[in-house]
Amino acid sequence: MSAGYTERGQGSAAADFLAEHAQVLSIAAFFALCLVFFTVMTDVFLTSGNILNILRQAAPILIVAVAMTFVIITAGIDLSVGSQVALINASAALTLAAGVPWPLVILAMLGLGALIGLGQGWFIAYQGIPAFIVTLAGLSILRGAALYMTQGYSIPIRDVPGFFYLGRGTLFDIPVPALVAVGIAVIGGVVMARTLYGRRVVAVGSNPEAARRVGMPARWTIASVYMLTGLASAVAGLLIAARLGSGSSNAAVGFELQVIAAVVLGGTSLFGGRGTILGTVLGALTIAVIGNGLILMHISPFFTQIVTGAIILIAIWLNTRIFTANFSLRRRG
Amino acid sequence: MSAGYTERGQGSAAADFLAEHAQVLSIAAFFALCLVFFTVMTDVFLTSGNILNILRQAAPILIVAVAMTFVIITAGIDLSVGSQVALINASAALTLAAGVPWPLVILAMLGLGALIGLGQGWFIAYQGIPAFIVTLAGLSILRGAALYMTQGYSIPIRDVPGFFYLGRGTLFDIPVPALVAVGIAVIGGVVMARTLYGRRVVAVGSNPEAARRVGMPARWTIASVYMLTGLASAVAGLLIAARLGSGSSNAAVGFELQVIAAVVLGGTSLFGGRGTILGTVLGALTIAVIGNGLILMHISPFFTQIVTGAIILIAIWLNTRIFTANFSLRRRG
Amino acid sequence: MAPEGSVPSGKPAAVAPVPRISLRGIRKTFGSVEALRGVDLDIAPGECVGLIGDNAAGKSTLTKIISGTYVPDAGSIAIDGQAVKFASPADARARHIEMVFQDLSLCDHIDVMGNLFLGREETRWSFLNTRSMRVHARAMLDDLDIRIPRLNAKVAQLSGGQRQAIAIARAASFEPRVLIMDEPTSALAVAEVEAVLRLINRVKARGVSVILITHRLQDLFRVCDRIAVMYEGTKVAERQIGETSLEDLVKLIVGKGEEL
Amino acid sequence: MAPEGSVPSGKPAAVAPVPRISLRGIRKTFGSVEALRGVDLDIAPGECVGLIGDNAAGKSTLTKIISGTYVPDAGSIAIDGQAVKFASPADARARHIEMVFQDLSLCDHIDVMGNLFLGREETRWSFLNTRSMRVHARAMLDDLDIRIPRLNAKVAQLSGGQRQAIAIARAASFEPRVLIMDEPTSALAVAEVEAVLRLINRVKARGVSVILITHRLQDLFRVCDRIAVMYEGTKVAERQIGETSLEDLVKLIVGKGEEL
Amino acid sequence: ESTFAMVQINQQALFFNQMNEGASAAATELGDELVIFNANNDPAEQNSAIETYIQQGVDGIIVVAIDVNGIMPAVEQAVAAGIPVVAVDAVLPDGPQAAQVGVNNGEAGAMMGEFFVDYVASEMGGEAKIGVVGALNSAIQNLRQAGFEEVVSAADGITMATVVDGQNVQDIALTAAENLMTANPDLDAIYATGEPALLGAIAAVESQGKTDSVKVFGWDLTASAVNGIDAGYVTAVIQQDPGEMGATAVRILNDLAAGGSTEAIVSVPVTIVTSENVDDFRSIFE
Ligand SMILES: Nc1ncnc2c1ncn2[C@@H]1O[C@H](COP(=O)(O)OP(=O)(O)OP(=O)(O)O)[C@@H](O)[C@H]1O
Ligand SMILES: Nc1ncnc2c1ncn2[C@@H]1O[C@H](COP(=O)(O)OP(=O)(O)OP(=O)(O)O)[C@@H](O)[C@H]1O
Ligand SMILES: [Mg+2]
Ligand SMILES: [Mg+2]
Repeated sequence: MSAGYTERGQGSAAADFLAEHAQVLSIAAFFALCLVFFTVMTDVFLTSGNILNILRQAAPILIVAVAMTFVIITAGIDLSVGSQVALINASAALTLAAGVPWPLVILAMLGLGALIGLGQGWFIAYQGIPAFIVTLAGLSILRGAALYMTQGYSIPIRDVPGFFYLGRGTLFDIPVPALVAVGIAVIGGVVMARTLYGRRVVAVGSNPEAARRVGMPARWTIASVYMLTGLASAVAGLLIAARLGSGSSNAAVGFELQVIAAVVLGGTSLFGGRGTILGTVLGALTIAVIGNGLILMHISPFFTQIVTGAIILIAIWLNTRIFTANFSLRRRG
Repeated sequence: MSAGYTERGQGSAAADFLAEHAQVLSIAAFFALCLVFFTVMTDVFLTSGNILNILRQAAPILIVAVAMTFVIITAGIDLSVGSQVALINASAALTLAAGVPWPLVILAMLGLGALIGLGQGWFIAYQGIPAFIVTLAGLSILRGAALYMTQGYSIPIRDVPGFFYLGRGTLFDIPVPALVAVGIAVIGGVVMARTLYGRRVVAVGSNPEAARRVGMPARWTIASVYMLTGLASAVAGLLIAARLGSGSSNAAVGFELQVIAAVVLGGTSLFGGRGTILGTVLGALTIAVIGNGLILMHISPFFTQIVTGAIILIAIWLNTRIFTANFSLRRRG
Repeated sequence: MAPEGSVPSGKPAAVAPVPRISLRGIRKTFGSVEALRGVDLDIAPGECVGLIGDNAAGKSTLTKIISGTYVPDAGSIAIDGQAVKFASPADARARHIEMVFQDLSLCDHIDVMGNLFLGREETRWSFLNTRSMRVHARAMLDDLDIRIPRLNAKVAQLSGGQRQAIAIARAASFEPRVLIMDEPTSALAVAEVEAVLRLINRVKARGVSVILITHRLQDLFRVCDRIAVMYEGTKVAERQIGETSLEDLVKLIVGKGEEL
Repeated sequence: MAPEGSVPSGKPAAVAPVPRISLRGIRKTFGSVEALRGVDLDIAPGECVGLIGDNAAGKSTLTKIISGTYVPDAGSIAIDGQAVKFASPADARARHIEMVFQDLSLCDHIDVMGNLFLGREETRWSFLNTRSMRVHARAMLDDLDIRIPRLNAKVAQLSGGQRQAIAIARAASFEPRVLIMDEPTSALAVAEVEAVLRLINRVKARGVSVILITHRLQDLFRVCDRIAVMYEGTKVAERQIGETSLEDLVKLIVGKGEEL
Repeated sequence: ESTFAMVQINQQALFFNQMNEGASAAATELGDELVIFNANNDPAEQNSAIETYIQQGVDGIIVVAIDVNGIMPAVEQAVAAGIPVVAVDAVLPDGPQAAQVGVNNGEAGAMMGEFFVDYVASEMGGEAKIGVVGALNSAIQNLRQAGFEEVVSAADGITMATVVDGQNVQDIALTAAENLMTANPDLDAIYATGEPALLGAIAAVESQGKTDSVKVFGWDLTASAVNGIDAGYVTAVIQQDPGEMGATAVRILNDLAAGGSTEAIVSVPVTIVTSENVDDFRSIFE
């Protein structure tokens, strides 16, 4: 009736792999599905011109989403990124219009972005105020500041080819924004998965008290991720300014929800501790591809919102069914 | 050197009270501060007319925020409430314009709201898809549906005095929307604190696996809270339609963030398990009072956003300093 | 317990003819880990079975299957001779199977009283009947000799032993027919351990079947009728309590004992 | 240990002249609960002090204060005779005080290896040096006789004993000068408990001061030099291991022993 | 000496800000105080603000409505409280408001449609494919779109490509316009129904390198639209005079406060700005 003393077998490593990477696999599968679908349904979709277009368009969201992944893995959130983009966008246009050389403007804007992020991070990490509240206040304050600075005007940027190159130029036929985005995503992925800093971010998100107890600089880690979103928002704001050739407080309205959607779609948990940059990249690209594909398919604009929402929901649903057949009630935010 | 076998003293019950209710006390103190400030700064603020106005204006947010408190306590989120309000708002106007009697319209809209909420709840609870994704898709789909139904125009509601009474009438000199909101808040508070259902909501939010293990209907509880936000959004949509006398897909833009802000400001944790309806009510009223007070103070519109954000941030900051002097790194979402 | 079975088995003492719970061929795999590789187990009414084994042997997984927390990949469960399938813990609870989980499964944001009655709230027209629960809660805790001054303290603030006592009180208080305890005394001090052992003997006398997982082997001899030993996801031995000793059990656990 | 102090005290055996750690009048209040009501304690280098007491006596709170997790409301801490103030666990860690927490404090989303090195990651130009950590991780676990097949499994999926072993291995491996263990063996099986006791004796021999909290009183006699008994937030007794017995300790815990 | 309140839609478009400026300047000139409320696109906020101003007893209210029907209860309430209301831009349904100031968006859209049809006939060989960058959440812009489409779709030789939704946010409009051009490689022209849409469309034409092949038509000048006109790929832009609208509304309220009267409809004309008359407007954007 009872077995002897035998050791367990090795078990299938594939099962472990599947279980551990279910989220990324699922969004990757869905992304592939979208690609196939739009390729079949439209002739333009799979032209290099269109693909490069999508990459350029997705760049700002992608860049901020990479930083947002760090924030969300610490179980935080940054609702202010759209407003930060608008503020940087407006400030860049104003300083350029004032004749400041563009490399200096870029440096100044990156510094400003980091500073704003760090300020919010200070309230969150060192003062213990919920990230949601701090960044919601930031959303309001920063957009207001952009509005005040521009007085509602859209500020033209004229004759700064070096700066425009950032948003419109190409290198080896690839749009510069896309290159910037890919670079940032790669760095983000490596930092998250392979460095001490990435480990700290995950630890703080997984069990903040444990991270503190083992002597990690938990507060500084939390504050720093908001600096990252600040920096990323600055980059995105500069790219958008260079692309539009103007700066305005109206830029990037609703951007925060798009960015967070990309991150969550990529399998990062809003409860912290779990997430990958690869997933985020796929999430951001998926959203961009759907937006592009629906226009290529000449869907009536009255339907685009409905269809976009429905596609995302159905896709995630199918993926959940396939990849996590018997899910438990654990939180999966 | 060592003491004898003595029992611990009773300890101060006040300390426990303070620690347990720090969040509500803190927002209550801040709310009081706002009242005093605006009363001193403007002569109109403390007139009964203005107070009743604030109550009427705050009613939709308050109603949805009460339901949202349930959702957030289960560690969920409902981003689709604004779109639900818009959809109900538009549907109500269209059906009323088509001549359907208003009591029937109200019933139908409440049913529609509950159904939409339950649909989203099904995906979240029974299919295990993150609430953020489901309701983000809902946000897009439902607003799109409203847009499609109205084709972007606003639909007037004419000559339905019974219906208008809902949004504009008064009972014992108190605006009907305010009465409805107070009623819903009281019911919500009692249900949360005193009933089996409320206990289940807290348990599911605090430790979903434990709730499941003790045999609670965890999934149904999760699904049901989204039905509550659906119902509450329907009520809010009807009140807005009755107040404005029209329905439009533009109704309640950005509503979800306002509602969630009210809930979080009231001390409910985005990580679930902790929150009170009283806090939510105070949070919603605080936001409404700040909005009203700033208008009365004739703040330049270029500054309102900045000032609103700054007030909220500084207030929460001061409260954190006063009420939770030595906070730990525990999550406080 | 003397043998009362109809068919005399080869074993020195047989279990009652219709076991309260009977497991056959239970298997469970998590990813690449075969947590259980086919386990059979019978427990008679009023019997206490000690379940022991090395760490990660699969003890918790087995008992979680009995309590409906996990659904087995293969194998069958019968209760009082009747085959059952548990899709959720609620199903097992409906058959009066209660369990103290190793991780306690308390809700940190709910107070002591709420946790004691979690899933078994007393209500009047679906309102929580706080007054009557408070009276009963005191009685439940006093049974376990544990000092918890404030019934409305949140359990997150309690000490490890206090938390464990709450989980035990919860499982034992609602007339279980099967009581599963997964290392219930690991965080308890001496007097509290004694109280738990007394409690087990008390419920046994009422006919409750008890499964006790513990690494404190000496406790087994105070309450158990039979010991089942697990090793790497299988049951490797079963002993009547009278015919074994502490040293014997230690050998069985580490895999140096003779096989059944 | 023979007395070597300068001033002969009234006690049978005195501690070393400069204790590794010396606590005086430690108090800590949480809301209405006075968790600690003035506790004094000295620990010599290479000494193992057993800290016992009823549930909720304040053992965990006291050790958390030593490890910098809580800041005491009153009282002083001296290390090697030098007064210190710990504002955070990082401060205590900088002085090589390591602790195994009762709740383990693992990060569920990080794998076994990551948890073993949490806060002590090996890096090369701030990149994680996974290869070298893997080698060391195996060695750390083998010390504890625990079977953990996959070093890259997430700790959330491990059994209770496996998790505890990881927490122990983590605290013991980074050359502590003071090692605090809060019920480290509660979830461990027999062989693993032996391994932990061996480990304690090993680090003691290297001069590490150990504080061991446990409810398994028999283990104390295997590793401890001295026992401190806590009751309701105070230290009520201290005994050299040679002059006490299990029965004596039980009486001291429940408050029926003679006072020191 | 009177206090007037202006309830604005948002401040993210230059159009509204110029209206605010015009109104403020007129108020200063007349010695009145003007307070402005920004509803940030939320119709219910507009009603709340009007109700609050009624409590405060201002002497007149200017509304730029988001929801033209939904604003009416608040307008009625204000008039019942003895406060005159002037509507600007968005056309309110019949009601007690004292005056309607502004542009008839539907008609102006149709005017642009006729201009476009003529332009196609004269400059594009009678055949053209045109796409629209709209803002479906703006009723005003929907009217501009409808007026334009009505004229254009009736004309021969003109194909309507897709309508894309820029949601009144310029970077979203930019992405939408780029995709519009990708989807229709043979596109000849774009009609943008508002300022963010036009900004997005211009940037898209530039970024896609289609400044030679795609002509842009739209609403509301900005600096980049002026550039585009100079460069030739922006053909025509309807320029309203928002400052004048705001100022007119204030003047009407001032008259009413002094016991005067007003006409029910005060229209402020629009201009179609092309390379010929762009110099008249250049100064605004320097
Ligand atoms: N963070 C906290 N907040 C509030 N009360 C606390 C907190 N930590 C401990 N306490 C209280 O302090 C007292 C002592 O707790 P402690 O955890 O130190 O006990 P212990 O001796 O370790 O008990 P056990 O043997 O059960 O682990 C308990 O009454 C507990 O409720
Ligand atoms: N949810 C899960 N996911 C993945 N693996 C699991 C899960 N639960 C248990 N396991 C694995 O199954 C094996 C048996 O675990 P189980 O908890 O049943 O051991 P146990 O006998 O209770 O050990 P302990 O005495 O340490 O509590 C372990 O290897 C563990 O890693
Ligand atoms: Mg176990
Ligand atoms: Mg303890």
